[in-house]
Amino acid sequence: MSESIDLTVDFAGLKAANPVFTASGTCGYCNELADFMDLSRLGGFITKSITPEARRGNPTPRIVETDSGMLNAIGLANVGVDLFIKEKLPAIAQMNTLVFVNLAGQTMEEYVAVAEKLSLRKEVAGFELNISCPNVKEGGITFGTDPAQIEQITSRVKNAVGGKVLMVKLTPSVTDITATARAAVNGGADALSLVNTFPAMVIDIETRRPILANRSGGLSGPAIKPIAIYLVHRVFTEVAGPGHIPIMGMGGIRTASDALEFLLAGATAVAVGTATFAQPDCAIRIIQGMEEHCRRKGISSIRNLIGGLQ
Amino acid sequence: MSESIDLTVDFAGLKAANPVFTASGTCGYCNELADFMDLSRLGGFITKSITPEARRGNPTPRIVETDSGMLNAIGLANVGVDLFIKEKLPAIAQMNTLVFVNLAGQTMEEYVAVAEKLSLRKEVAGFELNISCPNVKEGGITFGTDPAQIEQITSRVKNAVGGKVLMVKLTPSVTDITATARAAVNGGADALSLVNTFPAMVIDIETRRPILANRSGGLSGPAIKPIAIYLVHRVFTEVAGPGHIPIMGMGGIRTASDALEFLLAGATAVAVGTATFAQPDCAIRIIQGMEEHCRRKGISSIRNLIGGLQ
Amino acid sequence: MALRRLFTATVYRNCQIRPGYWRADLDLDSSGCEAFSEVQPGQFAELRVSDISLPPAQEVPANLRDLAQRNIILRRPFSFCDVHAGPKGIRIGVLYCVLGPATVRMMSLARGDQVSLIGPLGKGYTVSPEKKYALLLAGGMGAPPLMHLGEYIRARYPEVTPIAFLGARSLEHLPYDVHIDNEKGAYAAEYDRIGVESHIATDDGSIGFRGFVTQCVEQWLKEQAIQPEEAGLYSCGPEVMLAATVALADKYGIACQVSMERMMACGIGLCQSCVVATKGKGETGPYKLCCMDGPVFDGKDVVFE
Amino acid sequence: MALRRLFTATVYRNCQIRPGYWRADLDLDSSGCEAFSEVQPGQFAELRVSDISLPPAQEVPANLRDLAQRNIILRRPFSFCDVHAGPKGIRIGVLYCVLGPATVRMMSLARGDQVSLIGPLGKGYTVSPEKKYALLLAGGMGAPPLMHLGEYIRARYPEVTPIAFLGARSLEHLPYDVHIDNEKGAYAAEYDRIGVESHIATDDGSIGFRGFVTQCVEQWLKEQAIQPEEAGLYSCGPEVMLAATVALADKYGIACQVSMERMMACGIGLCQSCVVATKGKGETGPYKLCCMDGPVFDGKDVVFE
Ligand SMILES: Cc1cc2nc3c(=O)[nH]c(=O)nc-3n(C[C@H](O)[C@H](O)[C@H](O)COP(=O)(O)OP(=O)(O)OC[C@H]3O[C@@H](n4cnc5c(N)ncnc54)[C@H](O)[C@@H]3O)c2cc1C
Ligand SMILES: Cc1cc2nc3c(=O)[nH]c(=O)nc-3n(C[C@H](O)[C@H](O)[C@H](O)COP(=O)(O)OP(=O)(O)OC[C@H]3O[C@@H](n4cnc5c(N)ncnc54)[C@H](O)[C@@H]3O)c2cc1C
Ligand SMILES: Cc1cc2nc3c(=O)[nH]c(=O)nc-3n(C[C@H](O)[C@H](O)[C@H](O)COP(=O)(O)O)c2cc1C
Ligand SMILES: Cc1cc2nc3c(=O)[nH]c(=O)nc-3n(C[C@H](O)[C@H](O)[C@H](O)COP(=O)(O)O)c2cc1C
Ligand code: FES
Ligand code: FES
Repeated sequence: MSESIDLTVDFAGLKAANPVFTASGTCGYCNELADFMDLSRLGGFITKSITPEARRGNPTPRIVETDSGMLNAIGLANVGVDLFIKEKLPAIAQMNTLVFVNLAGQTMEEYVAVAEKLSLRKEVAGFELNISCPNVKEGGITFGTDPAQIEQITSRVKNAVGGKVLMVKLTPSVTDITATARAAVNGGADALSLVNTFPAMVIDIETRRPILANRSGGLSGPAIKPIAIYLVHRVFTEVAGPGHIPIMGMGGIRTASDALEFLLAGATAVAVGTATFAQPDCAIRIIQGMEEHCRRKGISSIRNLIGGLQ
Repeated sequence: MSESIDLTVDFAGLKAANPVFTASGTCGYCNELADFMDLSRLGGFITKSITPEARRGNPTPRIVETDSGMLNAIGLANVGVDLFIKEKLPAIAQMNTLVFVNLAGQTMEEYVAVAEKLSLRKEVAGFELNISCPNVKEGGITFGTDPAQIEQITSRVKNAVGGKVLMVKLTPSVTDITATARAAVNGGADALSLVNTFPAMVIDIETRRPILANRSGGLSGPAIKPIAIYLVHRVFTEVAGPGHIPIMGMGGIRTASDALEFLLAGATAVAVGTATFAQPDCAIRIIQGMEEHCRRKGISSIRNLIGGLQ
Repeated sequence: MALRRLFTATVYRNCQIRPGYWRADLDLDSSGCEAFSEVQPGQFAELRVSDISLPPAQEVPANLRDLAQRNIILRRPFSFCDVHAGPKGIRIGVLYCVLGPATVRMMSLARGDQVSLIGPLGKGYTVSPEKKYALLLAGGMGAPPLMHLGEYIRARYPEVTPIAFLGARSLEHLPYDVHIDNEKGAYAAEYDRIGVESHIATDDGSIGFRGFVTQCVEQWLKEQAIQPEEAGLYSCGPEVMLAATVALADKYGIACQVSMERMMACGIGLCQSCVVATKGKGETGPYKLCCMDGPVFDGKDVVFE
Repeated sequence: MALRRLFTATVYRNCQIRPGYWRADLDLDSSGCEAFSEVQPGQFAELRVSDISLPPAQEVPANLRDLAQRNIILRRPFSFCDVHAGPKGIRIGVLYCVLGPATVRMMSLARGDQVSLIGPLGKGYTVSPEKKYALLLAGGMGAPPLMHLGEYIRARYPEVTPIAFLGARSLEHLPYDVHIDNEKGAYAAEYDRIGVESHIATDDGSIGFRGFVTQCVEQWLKEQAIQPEEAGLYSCGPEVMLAATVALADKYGIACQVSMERMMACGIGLCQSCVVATKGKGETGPYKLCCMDGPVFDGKDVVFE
């Protein structure tokens, strides 16, 4: 019964204690969740998007709930890389888990600038390249839909990360996600993460205005899970799997069963986003649930499930 | 109080009693819903997809529920155009509402063949060209993502519909929906309908297989509504509005408020799909709710709301 | 097409009958009573359960905790274990097995709660009044409609003797109050109460006949030396069991009706999600709709997958 | 950072106090009691309400029928109208206004139901013990935390006299049991019970002072010839009212704290959804988080939008 299950996974050469990460923008910069979970039990942690300068982000309302989901238009609000290094990295150093810094910017140069400043910091295990944020006019999603630009930005940032792992985050809002995934791989991505949120809108019929001050925002949460699973599976079978590129799967994960669906579809690890808002210790519960599942099904290593869809 | 509200809309030259239609594939061929509503009260009715020959469709399971949504992979099961004419048109003739026949096929010729057979039938007010079904290998979504093919098929079918209204149904799963919308308009579409379902997958973690026999299916229901609203609004502001092409908005509509959101975003009419399964008289309730809304807000004609987003 | 309606029912009672198995009794409103006045055993209704609260975490079976969190929107099909017309109207019994988000929520229904229903739907069993025996074959949760059928036959066809054969993997999967009697052997109290003889079969022999319920029936047919025209088979349960029942019926030349189950999005013929392959000219004939042409089909017509 | 926890509370009572306004009393579990042992008035908790059933259709206010159907996933922030430590633990009161999918569901909470909470969260009011008067300005549903604050001051700061000024559009939007007395004029029984003098203001004059609550306070300040250093303003309500309160405080040079409201996805500093613009070097300074740096801010720091 108490035989231990091996939950570790190899993620682009990094050894994660288990496949469960917290998703960018939904878990703060560092130890915000420490009151609700032991952060060292996470497989890993992905910071909010960091830009070269501090950004105030969009006016409020920045979020609105939808059926089984929510829209956000935070607008990449963050303290900027310098303050991040000064104020947040010390706490990150104490977290004792794999930390990925999510990179954002308005131009290629900005992404590179952030990457360079962090490339030598041992607190940082890797980077997630956010080229798929639907909530900023500049940069963001426009980079993320054009394969040529994806390849170029990936290779430029890859040169700046000083050998650390570079994961490229894809938007689901494209005609053919295998084309964007392939472009990232060609540009030198060590891993892919998908999906980011879907551009979406909620209208207040009383005022006839969009609820969000930014008018539109990105849809996340359980609502999008079945689309995310489909896309992860396509990228795994057509791009990542053959090239042995690990996938960080995300989109609507709330339970261990959800996370296991992503692993079976081809994800090597998963990130929990919106669900953490409703249940701050959600990621830890998922890790426990995965372990129970393996025990019940007689699976000795979680790695046996990756891409295991029949 | 009882002053009458004008709910009529002009849809590509057709006068609809109100803006509420039932969506293709979710309301049968003709009078299946008659036990639950007076069909003549509908703004209009869109039949299941009709193909030249009868199609059995996919094996079961063909549906699976998801958070606030469902996947379907019916596979365009239908009786074929000849049996449709023989067995269903007589009932359609009695329905006393605008009926659109949804056209599907594996090749352009097949779409044209169905359109021609129905082009002279006075029971049929118009056609909806389904080039966005995610559940069949041939035809379906591949036509629906390539602007050049969309323009070509639209113009060929337009020539076959004998002057009846031709509405082209768009898939949401493209990088730029304004490009596909514009292609349909260039091909001669009289109206656009959006959105069809999103390709998606649900995996049974016990058996490690997809739940659907077809492996993947199309996601519909309230889960997708905010994405659909966003896309309708984009198509309205960038393509349809300027060209005065009406939009049939759909995706997750369940209440009058939902329907009004679509009108404000730019839809001239809306179609109710998945919600009818949970509440068979849903469309009629929506019509009532729209009327109440107008009365409460002192709006004399529902047309004043179309595209009214501030 | 018989009368079918969208109406409201009020929960009279909802209780666990054994771990994992529950029974809800619902009082129909006047529109429902009208619609149900001619209900046939084997018909079903679509219940709306999306607005019901989730039971407290500790009451949700551990294996369903994840599934239970799903926000549901579709109705769910259920048949009836009995339909009683009383002076105040019609009360129907729904026996259900807790196995997913909808049935987990149903656990928290309480007296007085209101539930929306659409029904009665589909085609039920057709009783052959000339047959001496109506053999009711239930596998697992196949029980409910056959219980109703047993009672229905007792009430309307005094010449026909219903006999139930109730199968399950093992004792704890039998959704009955099973008794053992020196004379009758193992039997279900629920069937006893409606005056129907019952036989129990478990795959593992944990109670009653050891083996499949079809084997149990076959033994009975032989022992009693039943002639094909004397008996009709009415069955409901997992698809493998139904296929075995049809094979048995073929072998003995006995007429056989099967109640099929499909995932249903609508239950009223709108969505084509619930198709059942039927025999036709070629390999297989057209698909039929489980919700409209079924759920009860003539065993001869169905192609099992 | 003070203690905050994810814990479970049990509903002790939930009832309508007047149309559209409800009050739920919750008994905290031991972990909650520990976390709440030092709660400040103006702090809040995030309630999980997604698993609660929808009340029967006829009980849902007509204007909320459509909204009520939304399947919810996020928690909702609520402050407390009182926090009582008894021998068996801590009981908190939540006063709520029914205006959307979450609060509609809360109507169906019943004694014994369990609710998940995260709290206490954010920064509450800081009482200035040297001021003679604590003037509590509540607009509409701004009532709850100020009621708690009034009681808190009465219990701990005997030198400070809290006086409540309660405003709303009209009588039926006042979430209190309003009484009229020859001597005191219109007052709220809830405040009377905790020994706090209260004044009522309605925009339409349907009861009490006719005009905004800020005008009512201003009149009182003048009548009583209050010196700036004698009073502190503590306010909670719609943003326009808070802005007017800050303007008033500025005019009279009185210290002022305001409790801000924002749509919150997390309540614990994860999502950046709840920002409040604050004054800084330039036009506006950095955004602060309503859930962590607030909800109570110094009136001087906030830039109203
Ligand atoms: C005509 C008819 C009559 C019926 N009569 C009865 C009756 O009298 N009594 C009775 O108990 N039942 C009856 N049923 C079956 C009943 O409808 C189902 O048990 C019910 O719908 C279950 O709903 P649920 O939400 O609880 O579970 P579901 O979600 O439907 O799940 C059921 C099973 O399917 C799997 N599954 C489904 N969706 C997913 C998913 N997204 N991901 C992973 N796994 C999934 C689950 O593992 C689960 O074990 C009848 C069915 C039909 C068609
Ligand atoms: C710190 C803090 C303390 C609070 N304390 C209290 C308290 O003590 N008592 C109290 O009653 N409230 C309090 N609130 C407010 C409370 O959190 C909200 O009233 C509650 O979240 C409402 O939830 P709901 O789902 O019922 O309504 P919501 O969905 O949040 O809707 C509220 C309003 O917003 C509009 N809206 C929101 N989303 C949509 C949408 N998708 N489409 C159209 N319209 C939309 C609706 O029209 C509705 O009128 C507090 C808030 C904060 C931040
Ligand atoms: C409030 C919020 C803020 C987010 N901020 C970021 C961000 O800064 N950078 C980024 O790459 N993704 C961001 N995301 C996207 C998430 O990381 C994730 O890709 C998405 O929400 C899907 O996962 P989920 O459904 O589990 O939330 C944000 C999501 C939310 C809900
Ligand atoms: C079961 C089912 C079958 C459908 N069949 C068709 C079809 O045959 N042709 C078509 O164009 N769209 C079909 N659709 C798509 C719907 O018409 C509609 O575009 C989509 O479901 C989004 O609307 P909804 O969220 O209101 O359901 C089908 C949808 C469902 C759920
Ligand atoms: S369940 Fe929809 S057609 Fe049968
Ligand atoms: S509500 Fe999430 S940071 Fe404040």
